[in-house]
Amino acid sequence: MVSYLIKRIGLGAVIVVIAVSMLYGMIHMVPGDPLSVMLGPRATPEMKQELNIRLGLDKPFVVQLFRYFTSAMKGDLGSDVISRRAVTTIVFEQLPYTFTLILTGIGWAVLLGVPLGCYSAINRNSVFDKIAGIFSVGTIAIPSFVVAVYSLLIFSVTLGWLPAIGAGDDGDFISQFTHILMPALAIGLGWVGYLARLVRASMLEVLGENHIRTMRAFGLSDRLVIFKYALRLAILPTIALLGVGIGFLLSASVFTEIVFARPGIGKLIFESVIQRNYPVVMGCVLITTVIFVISTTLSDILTVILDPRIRENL
Amino acid sequence: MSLDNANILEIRDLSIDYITNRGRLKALRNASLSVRKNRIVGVVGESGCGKSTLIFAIMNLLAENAEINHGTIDFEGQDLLKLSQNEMRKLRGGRISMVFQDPMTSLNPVFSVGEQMVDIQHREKLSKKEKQLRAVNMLAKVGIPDPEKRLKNFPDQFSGGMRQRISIAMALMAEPSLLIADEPTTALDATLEIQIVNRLRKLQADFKCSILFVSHHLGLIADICDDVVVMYAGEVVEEGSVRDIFHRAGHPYTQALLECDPARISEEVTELPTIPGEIPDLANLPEGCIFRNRCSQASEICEKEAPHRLEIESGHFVSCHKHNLEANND
Amino acid sequence: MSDQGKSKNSPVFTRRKFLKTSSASAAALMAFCALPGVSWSVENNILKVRTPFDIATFDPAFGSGPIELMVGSCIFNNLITLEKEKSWVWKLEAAESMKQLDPKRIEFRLMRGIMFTNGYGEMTAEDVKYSFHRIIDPKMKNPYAGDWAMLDHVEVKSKYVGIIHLKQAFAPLWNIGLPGPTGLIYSKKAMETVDGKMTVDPLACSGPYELKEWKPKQVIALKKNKLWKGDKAQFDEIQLFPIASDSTAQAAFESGDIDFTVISASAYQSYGNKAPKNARLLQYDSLFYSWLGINMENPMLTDIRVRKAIQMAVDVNAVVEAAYFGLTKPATGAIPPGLIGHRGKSIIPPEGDIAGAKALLAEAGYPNGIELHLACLNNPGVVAQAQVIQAFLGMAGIRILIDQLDPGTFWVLGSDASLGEKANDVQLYLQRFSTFPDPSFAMQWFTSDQVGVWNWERHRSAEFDKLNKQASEETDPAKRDKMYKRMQDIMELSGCYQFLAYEPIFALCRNTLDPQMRPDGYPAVRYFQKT
Amino acid sequence: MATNGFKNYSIKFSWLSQTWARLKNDKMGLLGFVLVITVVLVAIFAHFLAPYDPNMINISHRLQAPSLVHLLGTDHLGRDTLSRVIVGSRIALKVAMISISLAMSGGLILGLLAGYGPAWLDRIMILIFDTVRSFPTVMFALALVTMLGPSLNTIIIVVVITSIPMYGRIVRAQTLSLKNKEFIWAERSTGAGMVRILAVHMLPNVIGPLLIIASMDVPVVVTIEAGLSFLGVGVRPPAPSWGSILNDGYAYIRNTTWIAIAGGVPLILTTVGFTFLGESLRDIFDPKLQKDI
Repeated sequence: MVSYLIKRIGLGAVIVVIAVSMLYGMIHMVPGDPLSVMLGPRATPEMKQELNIRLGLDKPFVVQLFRYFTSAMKGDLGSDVISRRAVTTIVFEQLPYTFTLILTGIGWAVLLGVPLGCYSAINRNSVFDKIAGIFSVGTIAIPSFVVAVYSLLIFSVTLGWLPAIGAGDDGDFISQFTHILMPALAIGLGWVGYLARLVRASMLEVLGENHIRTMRAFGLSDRLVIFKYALRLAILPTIALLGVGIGFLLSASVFTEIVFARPGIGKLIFESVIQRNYPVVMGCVLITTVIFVISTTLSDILTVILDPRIRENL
Repeated sequence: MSLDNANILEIRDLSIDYITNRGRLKALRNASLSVRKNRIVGVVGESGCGKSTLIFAIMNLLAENAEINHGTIDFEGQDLLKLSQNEMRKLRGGRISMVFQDPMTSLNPVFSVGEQMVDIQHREKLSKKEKQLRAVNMLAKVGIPDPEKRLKNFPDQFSGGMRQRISIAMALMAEPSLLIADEPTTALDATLEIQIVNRLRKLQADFKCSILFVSHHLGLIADICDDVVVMYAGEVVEEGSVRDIFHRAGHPYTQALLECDPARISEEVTELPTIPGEIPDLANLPEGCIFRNRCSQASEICEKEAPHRLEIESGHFVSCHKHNLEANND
Repeated sequence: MSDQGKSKNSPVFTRRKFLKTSSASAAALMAFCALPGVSWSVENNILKVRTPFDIATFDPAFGSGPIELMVGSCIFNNLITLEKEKSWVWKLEAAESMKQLDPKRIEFRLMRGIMFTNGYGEMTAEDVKYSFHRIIDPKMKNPYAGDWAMLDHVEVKSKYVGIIHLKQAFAPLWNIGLPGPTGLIYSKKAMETVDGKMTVDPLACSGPYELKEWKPKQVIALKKNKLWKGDKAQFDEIQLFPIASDSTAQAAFESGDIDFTVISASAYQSYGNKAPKNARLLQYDSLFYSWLGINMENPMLTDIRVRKAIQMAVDVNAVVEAAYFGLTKPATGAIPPGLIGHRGKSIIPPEGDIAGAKALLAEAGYPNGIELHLACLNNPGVVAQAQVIQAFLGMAGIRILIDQLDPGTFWVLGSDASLGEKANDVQLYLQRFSTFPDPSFAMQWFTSDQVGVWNWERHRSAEFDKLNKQASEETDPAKRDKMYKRMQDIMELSGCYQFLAYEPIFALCRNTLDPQMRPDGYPAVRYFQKT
Repeated sequence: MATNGFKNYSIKFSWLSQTWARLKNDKMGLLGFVLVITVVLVAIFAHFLAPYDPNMINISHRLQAPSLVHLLGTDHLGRDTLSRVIVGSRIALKVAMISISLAMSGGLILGLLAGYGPAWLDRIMILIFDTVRSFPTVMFALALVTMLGPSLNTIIIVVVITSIPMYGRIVRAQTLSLKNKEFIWAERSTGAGMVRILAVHMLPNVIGPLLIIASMDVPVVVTIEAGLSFLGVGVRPPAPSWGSILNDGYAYIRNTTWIAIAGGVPLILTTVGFTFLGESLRDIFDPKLQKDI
């Protein structure tokens, strides 16, 4: 088991290095520089040249990369081009908001999606299955920014139940909770349907297998047969996808964060890419890639732990 | 419908159809058989003859598109078909339990053997510890070495033979009065088959339960069973003690089957004998006797009328016009 | 034959049971949601204003300008500031008096008792000297150095009095330098502790407010500065919320999260003229001006007739109607109304002349039209204008491919420094600049030395350059006016510019507020009043 | 002697009519089939069906609610929303069909190789999958759009490259779990080459779940396109892609909600169609799920 872990972490490290190097190369291909975007007409060519030197962009590509990683090892990810704030503080300031948003979003999607999938599978082709089917597939199709803007209009503008913008005051759980409800709905809605369909598909497959029939032949209650013996097997492919989902949502949260004016890493990536704020972009991608690797590794490890067929012969 | 106190199970005129998009398949027609206490009854027939449908009907584990037209299944004084889901569930794994054919897929791969064996004892009012102890004893009885340690292992860590022994242990743990074995050894190699069969016979003797042993392996039936039921294309064509069937087979199909059994062929042959023709389409059945098109002794009456069940000697029933004629002539 | 019926062996959860459980949980959710109507308005004296993006630094001289200046003018002071009347006259802020001794010398006298927070003492002429010299100090490499290019030195006469010496007369100083982002006065002592590089900690505030807290991307909170002696701060606290999306800002206003926000033209129009309850819809003129740039050095556009055809084909009325719902008139030049040099009328009529354009194109050797690329920023308003232009040019046979670009790519489109000779690939583009209330600021980007920097039209005109230099030194407004008008004629006649619109600013505002805007179209939050 | 009961009853149904027979009695599959066919037909005959030219600007008639003249109202430039949605279906289908088939086949090949190939190959594949997926789509889209121009092909490339890892990972997981199943060992014991095993044996088992994922990917693909338009790097205006309509709908939501609805509803219908058709086709072709005797 431990060797498996080490291999995965090693693989993760390589992934991070490659992703960041790819990004470094890509940044140079994309035209534009932070000064032109921030200062517009005020940015003179001399200043751009001075900035390039300051950021070391004039050095050969490999040297830049090597220097970036050595300083990254020491925890120094450079500083924001304009505000000169350390990238690590900028990124870790915004990260918790996106993290709580994603976990709440995926959280309620799992709580609703998985049982929905199970009931649909159990009552296959029943009216419930058909309605749940159309609902879940329909919600997959709606882009998160459309859900976000409509919930904004309904819940905060017309009904006035929920605050419209921001992430709430620190330390005040109620305020943070009311501020995360709609964004979590927007980000999670698509996932409810997605998880429901996946769980239904794999549940149907598992329910058809012989060992389920064996358990029924021993008179076990339906609840035990379905929610213990069938679900434990059927949930495995979903867990693998959840790991990926968290990684995907890191950048997909940009839409929700823009519409609800929430702080977050998704919007930070988008804005720093637009402003060509290279150090911040690099910092964001480095850290989101690390998180992505951690979440996929965790979900793989979880699948291995939960699936003795693989765990035992590791 | 009084139950002869000697019989633990009596099936009378059981007919079951499967609704498929090719029409209604009459998988089982007026099947009748009985299982006496403390005896092993073999059910033999080619694949597709309806033996699985029969046993799954007893356990009420039929596929969704199955429809029971008529018939009764009397088990210890109750007609199983009249029971509600819950009442039937109480019996399953308690009074009747089952061993399945393919050991590789009949146990849940992601739960340890111990956990599954504890869960199936959901009727016992015992603590988890005691249930584990019973499981360990049972595993020892079926010949699993070092059962305490193996309890924590998972199905994939056992060989096919071992898994079948575990299934048998699970089935017998609740000391059922009827054990249904659906071709338990078909998936195993010959040497293992013998060990499992002997183990099963010894356990039957210990537990005094009756066994309904389904197989298409005549030699095995001859070794282990007390009585035999022969099925063909959804009908019970002959029923009787092992000696009746293997020495005085009354039905042409049984005779043909016995001739094809390689174990019983004495002189050398280059080609193994087979029964000519094919099983008729269960979706549109021919009139008269079902075996007519492949029966060497068929006559006009066979084409017009289906034979009905006749007791040619005590406990030996045959469904064939040949006997009806003789009965009329005597 | 008793029919046993379908022996359904798969366990069916009765729908009744499922509906019972799900309806129970739904009811619980609804109950939870019905919190008391959550909406804040301008109560407990907090002013909440939206800004389109977050600040990057508290030093406007090194920031992106508008947002930093909005915050800077609250926590620091300029000598003078600009007030919207006919054409942006200046008024005193930190200065008690300002005198133009002669074209090259301006004497200022500070108000007494302006204190810097955190114990950095009273503001003196020495601080003013340090703050202005800092801008032109080569070591600081300040992007806004141009605003003070004419500064020679600041002479400190006494504790509160000093004289600004200029290399030569420079009228725009009163409209650009002194009231602008580079005219803020910092505490010399404080700035020297960070050798002039102040970013996220303002160190010493002197304005009516001081920094309470900055939560990046969330809020910039300013609180009343007790040490401030000048005109009383209207609010206990000012909170600035960076909200990128207009729809969100509108929703935030309507749900009570903010009290003032600039909104888009389409949002303004969506209200008809019925403002939401206890709020007002406002429209301001700003100093934004937009135009269609045509790169004359691009191989396809070297022929003046082709460029003229493009100018003539654009129906500016339709473009303005599309973008601003008829709430403003077409532009007649690069200098907005109310400023010296504003042209009353453009040479080519705004409604355009499709037939004339087609004829010119045929004459130039393109009887069946040509295909050109039109580059523009990717925000909805600009893309809408681009598509209207595309439609009209299409009618004249000029097939347009629209390249909507993100800001990063767009802002270096014609920059030789960034793209080398690829910078000449740009053909048509939609550009929008803002200016200070002095035409020299607007005109500087169209001179020959700006070619390949910000003059993406690559239009060189010796007469234009000469006029531009003279006009900024000329002090007589009438003469300046004539020169700037002539300069805009040169631009239009070159075929490189088709002026589109002077962009109005729309806003949503609580009834309890009397807002004040700055020339660059951003709210002067310091001077907001309560009605 | 042959009477009716004994003729050889091998089913003469051709493969297609048998599938149609099955599909008919699966109501959801039928619903999916009808929806998909409608979308495909609308896309093919878009230019005949569209009442107006989708890009014809008419400023004076803009932001109108649905009326008899404009069934779905008009957008912020006065263009007929219904025509834009109809012509938009061409773009949506083109993006969906091409990018999904490319992504699926790419994912299939890489996934099979990763699952079945040697350990080092598997690790490289995982490397590629995770690296691409961990990349912020925004940055990737921006780089490609700036290099290759904002055309539909660029969008397709962005979608394909960001979707391949998902398919690859699913196929890999499926292959890994099937790898040590007996029927594969049996095939290997007969000395069958890797290609034969993958193509003949692994593929049918893998194609089932893939069909479902692919059909559920249709909305994801169009949403990515919508997302790119929302971030301003979408298709070249004035192309009436559903993504850009949704984006306009969002920008002008306060003026009229009809544009957003007109952009969203066809997307939902197409998704429901593809998903249910995909699922019922999977049930028909997947041997394991057939419920015969």
